[in-house]
Amino acid sequence: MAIPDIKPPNTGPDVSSDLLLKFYFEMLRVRLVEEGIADRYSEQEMRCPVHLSIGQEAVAVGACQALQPRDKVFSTHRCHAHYLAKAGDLKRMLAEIYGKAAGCIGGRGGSMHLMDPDKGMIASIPLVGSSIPLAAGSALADQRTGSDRVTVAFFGDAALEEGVFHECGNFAALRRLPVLFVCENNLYSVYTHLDDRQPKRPLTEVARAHGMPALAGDGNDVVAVYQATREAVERARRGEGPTFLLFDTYRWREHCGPNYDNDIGYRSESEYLEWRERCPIAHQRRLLFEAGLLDPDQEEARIAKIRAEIDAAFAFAKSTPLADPSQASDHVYA
Amino acid sequence: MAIPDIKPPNTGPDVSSDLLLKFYFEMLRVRLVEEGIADRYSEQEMRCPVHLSIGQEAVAVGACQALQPRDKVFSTHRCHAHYLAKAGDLKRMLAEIYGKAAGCIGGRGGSMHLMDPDKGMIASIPLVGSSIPLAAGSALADQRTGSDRVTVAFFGDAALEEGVFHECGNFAALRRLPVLFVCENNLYSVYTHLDDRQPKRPLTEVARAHGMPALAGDGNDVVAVYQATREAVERARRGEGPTFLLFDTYRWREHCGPNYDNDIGYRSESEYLEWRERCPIAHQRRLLFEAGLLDPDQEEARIAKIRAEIDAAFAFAKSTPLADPSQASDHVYA
Amino acid sequence: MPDDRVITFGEAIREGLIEALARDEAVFLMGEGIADPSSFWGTTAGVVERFGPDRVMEMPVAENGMTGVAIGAAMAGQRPVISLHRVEFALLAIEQIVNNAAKAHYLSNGYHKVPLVIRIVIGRGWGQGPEHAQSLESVFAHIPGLKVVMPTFASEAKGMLIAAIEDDNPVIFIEHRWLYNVAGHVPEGYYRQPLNGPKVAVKGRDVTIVASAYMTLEAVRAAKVLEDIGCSAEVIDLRVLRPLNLGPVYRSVQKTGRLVTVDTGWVQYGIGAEVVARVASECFEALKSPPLRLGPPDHPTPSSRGLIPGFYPDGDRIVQEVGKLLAIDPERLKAGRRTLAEQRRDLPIDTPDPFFKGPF
Amino acid sequence: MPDDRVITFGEAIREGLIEALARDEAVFLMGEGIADPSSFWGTTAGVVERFGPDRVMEMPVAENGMTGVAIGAAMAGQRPVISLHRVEFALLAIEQIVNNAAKAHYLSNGYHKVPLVIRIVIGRGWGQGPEHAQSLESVFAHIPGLKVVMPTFASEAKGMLIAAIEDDNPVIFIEHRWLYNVAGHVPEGYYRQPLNGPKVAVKGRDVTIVASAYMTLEAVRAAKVLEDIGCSAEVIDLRVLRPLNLGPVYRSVQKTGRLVTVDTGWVQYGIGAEVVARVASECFEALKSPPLRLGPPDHPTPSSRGLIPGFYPDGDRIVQEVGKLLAIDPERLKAGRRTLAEQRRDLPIDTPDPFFKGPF
Ligand SMILES: Cc1ncc(C[n+]2csc(CCOP(=O)(O)OP(=O)(O)O)c2C)c(N)n1
Ligand SMILES: Cc1ncc(C[n+]2csc(CCOP(=O)(O)OP(=O)(O)O)c2C)c(N)n1
Ligand SMILES: [Mg+2]
Ligand SMILES: [Mg+2]
Repeated sequence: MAIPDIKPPNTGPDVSSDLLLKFYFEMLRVRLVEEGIADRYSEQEMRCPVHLSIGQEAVAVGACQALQPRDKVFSTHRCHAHYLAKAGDLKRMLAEIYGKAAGCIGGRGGSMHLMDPDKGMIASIPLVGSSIPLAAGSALADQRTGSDRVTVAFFGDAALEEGVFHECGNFAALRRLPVLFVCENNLYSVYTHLDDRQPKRPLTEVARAHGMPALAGDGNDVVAVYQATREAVERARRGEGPTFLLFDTYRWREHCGPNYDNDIGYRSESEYLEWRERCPIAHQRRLLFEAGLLDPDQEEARIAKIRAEIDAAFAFAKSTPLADPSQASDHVYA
Repeated sequence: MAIPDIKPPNTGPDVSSDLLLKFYFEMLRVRLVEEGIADRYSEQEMRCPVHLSIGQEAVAVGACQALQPRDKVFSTHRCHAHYLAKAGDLKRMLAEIYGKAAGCIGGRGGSMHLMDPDKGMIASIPLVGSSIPLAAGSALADQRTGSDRVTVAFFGDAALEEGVFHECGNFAALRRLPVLFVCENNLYSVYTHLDDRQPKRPLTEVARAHGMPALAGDGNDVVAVYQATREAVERARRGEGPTFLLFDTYRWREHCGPNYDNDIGYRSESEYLEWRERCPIAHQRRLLFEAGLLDPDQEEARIAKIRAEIDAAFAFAKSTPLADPSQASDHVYA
Repeated sequence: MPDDRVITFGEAIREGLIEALARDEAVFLMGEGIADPSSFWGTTAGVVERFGPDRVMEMPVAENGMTGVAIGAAMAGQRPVISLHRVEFALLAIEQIVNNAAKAHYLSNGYHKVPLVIRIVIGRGWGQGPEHAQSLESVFAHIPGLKVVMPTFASEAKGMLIAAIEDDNPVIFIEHRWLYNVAGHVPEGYYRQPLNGPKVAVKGRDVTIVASAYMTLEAVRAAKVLEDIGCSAEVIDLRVLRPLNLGPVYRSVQKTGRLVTVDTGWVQYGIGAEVVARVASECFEALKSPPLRLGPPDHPTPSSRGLIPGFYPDGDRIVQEVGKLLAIDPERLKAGRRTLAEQRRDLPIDTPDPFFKGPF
Repeated sequence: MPDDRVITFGEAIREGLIEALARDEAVFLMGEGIADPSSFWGTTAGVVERFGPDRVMEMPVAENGMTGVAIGAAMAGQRPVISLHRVEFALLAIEQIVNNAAKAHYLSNGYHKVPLVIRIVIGRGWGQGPEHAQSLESVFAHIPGLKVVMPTFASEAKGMLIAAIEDDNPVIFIEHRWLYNVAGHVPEGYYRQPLNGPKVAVKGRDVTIVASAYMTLEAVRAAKVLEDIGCSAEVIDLRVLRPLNLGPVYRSVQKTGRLVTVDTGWVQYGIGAEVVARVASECFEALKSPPLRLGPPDHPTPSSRGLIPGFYPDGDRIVQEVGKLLAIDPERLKAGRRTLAEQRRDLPIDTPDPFFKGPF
């Protein structure tokens, strides 16, 4: 029985300084987009539920940077960061959230259904666990056609409780599918702590049930995420099958919506503050400064560029027309 | 993290000779009942699918002997052995299979739905995995009411592939429910071998995913089954939660129906013969003779009694009237 | 018992749960988000504090398993109430509901009982989109062995919930999210509202409108406007989709000769189909014009408020259609529609209409 | 193309699968028991031998996951055909079917396609019992975005299966188990039978009988007997439950003025409800008598052959009901029923009637 054991991702020096910089600015961009959403949400023009990834950016960015553009991603209700990290179009994302015709899917889905399939962001499905078999099916299609693409299923800690995750783990391991099961463990499902939903055991143990290797890493360390994912991607491309990846991280704001909610009683301010200390973006920034890879002027210029892009995208999303009712009945059947 | 490891059941001398004899005759009774069904099936009076447990009797008998009458059992499409081992009424069982009004459920379910709730044989459900949550729910009810009863979910190897098994494993471990997950691994789901359905890894690894202890034992050794189950029952009664029990065994006849089918190509005659060598009943008989616990006359007398009981039950089942259409619409609502 | 107390539908549900928990130790709640600060849209607020986590059990995210566990507990004599935030999540549990919950009593020749309530929320609005805004009640209503209840008014929500919990059968209890803040007179204390079928919400002579849940409110609103312009519509709140007792509907159609149904879910193979089919058989002679079915068009629910106009039937649409059916003078009809338009003014299309705050 | 070749419905399905596999590399089969000696009741016999295990993929017992995998593969350009032995197993996958398969095209604003066929078997007999003999087609027929097909005759089974595989939408392909051994003239080779709605199976003037699958055969049998006793029944085979095109039914009812529906599944909220509701609206003036719906009674399917008599509608029941509807002279009716009784004689009630072997 040769199930590779869980091991710390090899945090070697093999990440170029360009990439280290890229990690930082990609995460920062995701953060700034989501803060932009949070700041404007009370205007009540984004009229759909929003689930922000603020605090969790390292997982989306680290994992997607380990992918090629042709690789594919499936996400959940909390999909903004994955969409952006997979090079999804920002203007079309915000337009979608504003319900506009220019949205990435014409306003049909809103924030919980972001997709940009041409970029490999295939679909986001808001039912917990429901996109996991789609990802396995995507990997099966690639395996059948001899493509070397890899598919990633992002999901939260609660998805481990849904049977469909296990059905797919079993199948993917059996068929050695080129799929990565990336669990973004932020400790909560809505307002319920992991300890109230799952027995105490390392979450990576679920991989054993399906004879699949597991890798775990600090989900607030983008380099660690990148390296673990890259290893899993290489395995998959070599035809060695799926890997379960576990990244612990933390959602800073409320489950759904733009606000902070540490006061409502399901978690403590101190827990939040501890995790906030471990901000993945601040961490990466420190690392860059310490390594002398970033100077303040350069940083400021890049940030200004990002802000300008984001402001332009919001301006676009606000001004472009709403989706039109005459289109509502299109595309029921192909 | 304190997940007890898989260990061989403690095959000590703590099984009384009375019990060893009981094991033998109970298994033999199950075998003779099912052979009686097989012999008569071609008469086409038992007009429902039948899934025989011939070859697998040690699991039902060993496990149920470790239970008290007040404990509860849930089974599957392959439920005859569990029904009998849990003291289900033989006459009402056969009448049910014959579609008679005197059947244990008045002919409503046939062979795949045997139940005798007053004996603790609560329900048999022919959808793979579908009775497992019912068993967990039964255990939850007992936990809530402070009862010390234990519930057993019997299921086949294929049930591990169904998500619902994992959902229940997680929940039972989380809540420390007094439930036993007993997997009767006969290597096949219909005509598909385990290796074509699950990745290679010890099946007991599924327990780890849910932080639950596992015990594995020779499913053709009734004493081993009994001892492993007893250990799990004791844990459950002490409030220590669920156990996953794995018993490897083998179905001798076709998946559904009375015949042998080693000729149709899904498994080899030699595989069958190897397992047949390991007949749980012959094994137990040998053990009894070697230990001087059984003499041939005594055996013959007991067998004659069992045969007489079975013949009488068939006679009853055949002669008692069919269920009547006028009753068909009763009990849709309570 | 002062019945002039006004509380919302959501509060009424909460009271029903509390009354049932207090009355019977066997009653307990299971679900995701019922013992947390969201407290299932407020319907379980404070309940875990009062009854403890063993009576208000927060569950893992595993709808199929959870439902099966509840069925097993119910078969063992408990009276669980499960709550599911959206009907889409209930789809994961439908094998358990259809095969085990609905059939245990029948299959066991009357031995097993499944005193289980499954609260399922349907609804709409605020850009929920295609997978969070379906109304799939007809799927459950098709299955013998289930009871399917869909209350509209606060006092009935409480009484029918208590009756559902007392019932020895599995009851699918459907709550429309846009009703939660609608208020009504609700008696205090423990009381049952029998699960015995439709009720006339507005008396009338010219046309029978059969609706459920939030659509009943739209129909009531339409009936008021129609009244003003000289048309008397009878509105019947369906309330119990299974077992289906259409006696009051037949009596109404015998009188009015005209039938309009308004579904919250899709029209094709929907609730209105059954109502129309039965009325067509039972009131064949009485019908003066073809029965008419209203409901959302036959496509998924888009998220954007830009795509939603025209999707859901509303008072205005009902008034228009009844106008056509009864050949109401177009000028009078316009007046009625103007009243409705004034009530709505610049209200957003994707939040509950404050007109419906009640009390009803 | 010799179309006088007679093969069974099951063989026709098998031919359709083989033709599709041979035509398009993207087509592959997934399921439990499709690459084993049982070969899905023979419908995949020899197929794995010819196309190999990568085109005929035996799957773990995990209907929900398997269906989602097929949807994902279809979105990626493959054309999977999944097979489910009983509609009860499909219930486990209904979240994937309703939320993902049915909505991916709509939700993606036309980008994603889901060229997926889900073969679902319904049926009855030999004591299958309550959880192995349901006919839940109306559940799927309710969902926009799905196509739902239910063939009766062998040649159509093959052609519609090929059309379903070519279709870029998810198609629920419902096969009634008692049809597998019914034979008919089936062309060789690759051909499509468009998924375009009902077809007149028997022409007639006095009453319109709308049925599907095995019930169509019972209706055809009834029509023959009715013919003998001087009543001309038109039998319409519904074939496509969604998208629903009732044009031929309307035309028929315009002519006959009378409608009887015969469902394989429960009547309440069933297929016939939609047919009757539409006809009541579209052919209001033409209807001469109340439409009538037949189907199994409103309770689970018991296993025992002792409990089954009267459960399923059959030719005799249809003849009786049409007799009442048309006030046929009781003596003539008796003669017709006698013919049917002679055909049946001592046949068991729980196996397919050999009368229906065909060719049709
Ligand atoms: C099948 C299903 N059940 C319940 C829900 C309600 N729900 C929405 S988000 C969520 C929390 C999921 O937690 P997790 O998977 O850890 O993701 P996170 O929100 O923490 O990113 C739940 C339970 C759902 N969307 N789908
Ligand atoms: C949900 C579901 N899927 C498929 C089936 C069809 N089926 C009936 S028995 C069986 C084999 C189950 O194998 P296992 O669980 O190992 O039990 P065994 O028959 O070997 O005792 C299958 C797949 C079913 N009954 N239920
Ligand atoms: Mg989480
Ligand atoms: Mg097996």
